[in-house]
Amino acid sequence: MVNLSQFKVSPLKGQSFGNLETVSIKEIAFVESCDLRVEPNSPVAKKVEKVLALNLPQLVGGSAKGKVTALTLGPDWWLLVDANASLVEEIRQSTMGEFISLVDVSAQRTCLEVSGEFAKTVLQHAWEQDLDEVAFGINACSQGLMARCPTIIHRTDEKTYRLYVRSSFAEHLYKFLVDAATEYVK
Amino acid sequence: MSGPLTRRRTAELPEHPDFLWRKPQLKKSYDVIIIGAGGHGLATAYYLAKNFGITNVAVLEKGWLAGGNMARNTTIIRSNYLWDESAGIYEHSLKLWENLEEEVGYEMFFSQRGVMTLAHSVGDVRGKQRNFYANKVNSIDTEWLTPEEAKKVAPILNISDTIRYPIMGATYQARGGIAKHDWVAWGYAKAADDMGVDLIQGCEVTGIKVDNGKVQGVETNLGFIAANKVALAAAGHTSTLTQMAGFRVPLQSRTLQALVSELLEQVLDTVIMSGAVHVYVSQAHKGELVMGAGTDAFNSYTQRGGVHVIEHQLAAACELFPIFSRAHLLRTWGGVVDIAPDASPILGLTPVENLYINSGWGTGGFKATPGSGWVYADTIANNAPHALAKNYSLKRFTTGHLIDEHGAAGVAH
Amino acid sequence: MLSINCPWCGARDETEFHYGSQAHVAYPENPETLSDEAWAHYIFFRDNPKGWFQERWVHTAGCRRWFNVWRNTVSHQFGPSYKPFTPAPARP
Amino acid sequence: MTKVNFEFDSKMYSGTKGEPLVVALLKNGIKTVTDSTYLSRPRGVMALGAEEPCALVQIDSGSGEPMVPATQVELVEGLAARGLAGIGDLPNVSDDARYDKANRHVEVLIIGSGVAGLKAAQIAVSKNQRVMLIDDAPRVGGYFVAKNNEIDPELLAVLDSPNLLHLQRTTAIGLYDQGYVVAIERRTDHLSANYDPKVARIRTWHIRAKEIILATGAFQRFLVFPNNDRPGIMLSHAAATYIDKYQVQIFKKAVVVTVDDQGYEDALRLHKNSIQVQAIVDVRSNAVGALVDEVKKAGIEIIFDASVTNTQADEKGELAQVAISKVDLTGKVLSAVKEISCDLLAVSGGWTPTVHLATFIGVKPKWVKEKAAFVLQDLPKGLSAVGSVAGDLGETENTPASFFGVLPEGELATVSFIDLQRDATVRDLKRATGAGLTSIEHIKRYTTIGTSHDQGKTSGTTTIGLLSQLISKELEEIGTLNFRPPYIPVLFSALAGRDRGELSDPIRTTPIHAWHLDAKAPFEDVGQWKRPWYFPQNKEELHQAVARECKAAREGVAVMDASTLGKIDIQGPDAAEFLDRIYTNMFSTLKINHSRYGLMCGVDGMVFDDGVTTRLGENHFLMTTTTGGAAKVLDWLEEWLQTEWPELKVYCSSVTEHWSTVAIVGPKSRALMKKLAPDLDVSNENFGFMTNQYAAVAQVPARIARISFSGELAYEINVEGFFGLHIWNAVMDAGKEFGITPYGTETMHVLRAEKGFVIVGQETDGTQTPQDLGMDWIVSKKKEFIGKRSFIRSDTSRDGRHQLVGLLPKDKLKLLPEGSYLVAKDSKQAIADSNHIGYITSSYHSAALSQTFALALVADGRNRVGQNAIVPLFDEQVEVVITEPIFYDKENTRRDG
Repeated sequence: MVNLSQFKVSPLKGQSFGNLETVSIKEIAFVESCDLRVEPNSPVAKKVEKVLALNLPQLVGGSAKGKVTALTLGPDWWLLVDANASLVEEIRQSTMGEFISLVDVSAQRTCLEVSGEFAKTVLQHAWEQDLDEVAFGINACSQGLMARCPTIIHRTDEKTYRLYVRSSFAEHLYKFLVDAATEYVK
Repeated sequence: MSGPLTRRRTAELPEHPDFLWRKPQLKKSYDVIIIGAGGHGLATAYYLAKNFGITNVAVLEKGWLAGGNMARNTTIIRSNYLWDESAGIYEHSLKLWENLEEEVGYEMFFSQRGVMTLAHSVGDVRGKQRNFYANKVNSIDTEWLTPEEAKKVAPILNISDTIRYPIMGATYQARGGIAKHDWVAWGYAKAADDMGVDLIQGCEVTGIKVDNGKVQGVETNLGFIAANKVALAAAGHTSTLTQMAGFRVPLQSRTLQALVSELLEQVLDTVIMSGAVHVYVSQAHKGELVMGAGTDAFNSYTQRGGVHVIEHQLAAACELFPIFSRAHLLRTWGGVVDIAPDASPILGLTPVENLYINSGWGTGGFKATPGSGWVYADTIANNAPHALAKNYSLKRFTTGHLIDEHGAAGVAH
Repeated sequence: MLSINCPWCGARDETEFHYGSQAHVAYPENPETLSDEAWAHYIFFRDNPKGWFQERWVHTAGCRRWFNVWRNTVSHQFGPSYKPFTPAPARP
Repeated sequence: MTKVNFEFDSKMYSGTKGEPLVVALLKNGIKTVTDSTYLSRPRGVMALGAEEPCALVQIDSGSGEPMVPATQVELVEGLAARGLAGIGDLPNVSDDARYDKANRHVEVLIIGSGVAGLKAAQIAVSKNQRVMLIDDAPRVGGYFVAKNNEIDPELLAVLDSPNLLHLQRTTAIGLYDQGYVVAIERRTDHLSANYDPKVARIRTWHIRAKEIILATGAFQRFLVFPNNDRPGIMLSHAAATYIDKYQVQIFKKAVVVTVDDQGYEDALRLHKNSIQVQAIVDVRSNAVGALVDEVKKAGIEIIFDASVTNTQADEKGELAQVAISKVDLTGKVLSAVKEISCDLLAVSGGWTPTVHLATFIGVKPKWVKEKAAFVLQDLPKGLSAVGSVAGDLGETENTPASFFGVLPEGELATVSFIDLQRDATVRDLKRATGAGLTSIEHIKRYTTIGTSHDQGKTSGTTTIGLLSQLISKELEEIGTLNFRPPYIPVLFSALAGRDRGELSDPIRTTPIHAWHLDAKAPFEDVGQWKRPWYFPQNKEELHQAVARECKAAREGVAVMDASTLGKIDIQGPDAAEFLDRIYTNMFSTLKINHSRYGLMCGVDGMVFDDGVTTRLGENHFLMTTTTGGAAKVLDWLEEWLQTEWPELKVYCSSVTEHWSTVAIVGPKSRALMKKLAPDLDVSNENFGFMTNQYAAVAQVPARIARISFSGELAYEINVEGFFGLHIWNAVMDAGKEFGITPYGTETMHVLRAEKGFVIVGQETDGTQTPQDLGMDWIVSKKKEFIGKRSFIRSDTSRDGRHQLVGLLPKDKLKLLPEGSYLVAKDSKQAIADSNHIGYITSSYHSAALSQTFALALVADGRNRVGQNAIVPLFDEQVEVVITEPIFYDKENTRRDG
């Protein structure tokens, strides 16, 4: 078996900026992810849930963790984060012939992790939606435009946000966030 | 290419005449009622009187005279449109502009300082070049400028090839320019009033009376007014009026925004437009930068638009003109324009006999004022479309013969 | 900058949406049998009222769903949003 | 109290850090700040804040800024300013300071941190909701503090609440629908005259609030009378504040003219500071109460039924004397009372509540006569007002008069100023009404009142009021205050924010972009994408590089990054049926692992996008779109699925970035492909045109498609985006022996044009049917699809429409300009008749044809094939022959190698 990772180059080549005490922005390269489209609550959805060992959250903006992290992007649309090929294949096998769409989108977006004391502050320079605790608690996710780039945001803990940005926009978003973070980084 | 045109720089405007118009007694009936005392309505009344001797005319205005889009536009005048139909009517208009002040006897600050339209990509250049050649074959004055030549006309342009959307060329219509909107409207109003046209303000049309397919007059807040002929000239509100007359038009009303800066020392002698980055700008006579923004994407009658449109536009302006970065935004506002599916006007007869339509000028209404008024007056007087308006009929939406000005023509301002 | 209520995602900025004009204009059943006039009305003619309007938006940058909404074109006030193929709520 | 040095009008002065520039100027004895715009009359400071109509300065230090009210400038070391006569001066260098934006969602936004605003904040904060409190001024307290009062510490404690974001120096500039407020925070100018390159100088806040409370206060009005503009004439409240709070000590003798009790209060403050207040001139007939008693006790004379009706200046043009006359409330001057010499005239003309923000969303303030003010009423849900903006102008014992000034005749009318910035006068107002104007909007336009930098803050109510006096109409019949955003002038760069320079618009790049940069390729902007345009070697010009690149593709092998093409994954049991409805041609018959070119139209029957779609499985397709069309095609597909055909079981997912595509093109591409993928059978028999194979390419899993946009044998290698650069490098390495040549968009265009392949957006402009493009073959007669009905409309189906043809110039080296037009023959006559027959959509030098050629859309073009036509270029006429729109390898012999 060839080790394919030696041939991979990520959109931001693993760049990072800042520090954890103030704000840090770094690419988490090669996050495996999969677009799942399926009718919620349908028998086929149940099969998927069984494989993933989670219940697909129904409300847009919710997330759940099982063998993958499922982010609800639309009423019948989830992004499965950390969905490796064999797991996806397992879903495929168990839902063969059913109305479901599984699309590998690992390279469609790249992941930026923004964390630290000023993470939220920096993000609010680029993101219109409400990131305060009342509206966007831990594990919340949302899709929208960040600095005009199509982006999914997922709050993974108190001061950490993961951004999944369309790869072709990654460099722009990274530069924008670095520029926005400049005055906070000590 | 010719150099920049002589400008008239006066921080202080000359004075308006001591008398403008009467407050006439509303009659029970008129030969022609024009609904809407904006630029087009006033110009139509003027040419009805002047060209056809039809003076038993009332222009009804629900608010104050010329208080709609005429009071809100960025006053750009040009005729370098893509399609033959557009070239025909806008060039006719430009020719009228060139003698208008003298003819009407009113200062209008018509200034042929040139209109430059920038191209920012290979595809954009191709589109603008087509426009350039289309103008050439239609005998409309036009020039193609390299970025360096463009900078000679407007030294404050940033022609660096490292900006996000570098300037790759430009078309330039030297005869294009600006005029002062209120002065134009008031000039037409005064001249029409002088010839006996009744300008009725505060008169809102609430119904259009049609019998046996023929128009009889209009219901208003001031009562019923009979008329042989009724002509719509109420940009933005046309579909509401045609509904009163019982037919639909393919128009949508949208907010078009504009803005001005404070007064500034002269930095820009020409009009510059860029569809690709959504900027069009001129520096008005008093010194303020006048800029147009895009139309909001949704139907609205509010005369207020989204601030993100303004922000986007100012960002683009700072890129193209680094010197603007310290200018102050003084005032923003919106007008209600009606837009047809092909971004071209609807001008001519309607399914109702003796009821006429002039609408859908979208963002191009101001520059068309004289031409539109002329052609519309002719259409009303002869009860037949003027030659320059024959392809602007409502029928084109059925046949499919659209005059699509938002494709290759770029920004339609 | 309107704030538009997506039935799935809640209130979001206008820039996340695209406008879809008048709601409840269905594709004609048998276009071939329509007159040119009737076909033209389907393609090009939409209502343009002053006041309350049932219109379509799509949450392009979010859940990518189309929906209908009541909006007042004179005041920019919104009435209820509702999903396609669901009964329209009464005019606000 | 830090002492700082500053420069004004090229002279050095000193002042106290943080005090308003106007205070520093006054303390240095400078009463005249600038000249007026048109009449060059000396002007000083009139007001206290943003409403200042006269004392404009240009800032030359730091970032530099034209036209700022000196009332709004805080003194810092090194500040340099000069008086500005109403016309700003733009520094001709770019502003490099940082500007940014921030978004904020709160339950309650309070605008104004005066006492009313603080109290509102106290209530809001106690409800445990998110609250934001912003205010224009450097410090809290508003007029209460300006009056030298101390705020109750308990009230001030609200500022420490954890659920409150409190910002001073932050001006709400716009109020929009759905609780949306835009505010400008000035963050650095008060710290230093020079900007800190790391810190954003101005932050534009975008605030969404469920509830907005306006606590914006009120402005004092001045009065109109002859020579009411001289330095030394100030609003009484401003004068009292400068003298009492800031201890400006340059004034000795004052007169107060007033319409309300405010004048009495301010007179006492002046008196307390050892100013000799010689008279209070009150336009009312009487006033009683404690304030009046106190004034009397202080020995200040009160003259009722009177106003100031003229002023005299000293040799510097500054106030020296006022004339007082009896007047009536219509502004008529009745009889002279006396003249008093003084260096300060404090004017109290009533209050104008700061209603601006509410009027931005259509609220109409109502005139309340007892308060002599336009007051906010009938506010929409979510918006409320407290304090003076709501009409709470304080309890006074005597009702203020609705009086706005005197209306003199003749020469005096020309120096009675209404809009001080515009130098607009009573004479202008009278001319307007004399001209037949009745609408306040017409009068503003006739006189230009209200159009200067203060946007009528000081002149708005006064104009309506004077008009009411002039034509004896009630104020509310004349009109109301109507403002437009922004509330104060805002720097363009502040609103541009971070969207400048390289961040001005997202740049989209492919995984191979770094290589293109290294190769120094010029880029073509296609939408937001940067695509390599050509790859120059040895300082080649465009056409030289393109000729070389084309030759390589036709004779050897060339490679291009095709990753920007839009890609949409389409799955579901009805996917094939769905594509049949979307495309003009049939896709349900496509075999698995085969690809087909498809064309889609809008409902109007006009070509909308095109691309190759591949069937990956029975219910699984991968659609490609044009680079610029990707987003709108996905939108289009989903619109039909969601709003018209919900019965179709289909899901669409964008995978544009997931796949990177490297196209290898040319007769030697098969050998190169073989070398790159040794396990792949690349023979034509086993890997036919428009089919797909899966294989490891340079060790990486790939889908290889035999697709050609050039007519040559070609392979497109599709790999996950991460592998794009690896594949490209591998192709370049392996291709060395074949002389591999990278090519850009320009060569792609030439190659496809030689084959007569259209580019949507170049051969089309939204007015072409497939038939116009000679693509009848792709329009299915068997099935219904979007747009089909439109083909039989009279104009769409008529003969003689513009149709795609080829053109060959008689002069084989003559390159026709793209976009140029054709005439049938005698071009002069044709031009005179505007009788063009079409225009050129694409035009290139062709290495393969050894001549130039073009594609064009020509009226009745197909029937004109073989005819000559002329392209008039005005300095020359180029003869061309009209041909079929295909120039190279008509028999398609090359695509299989």
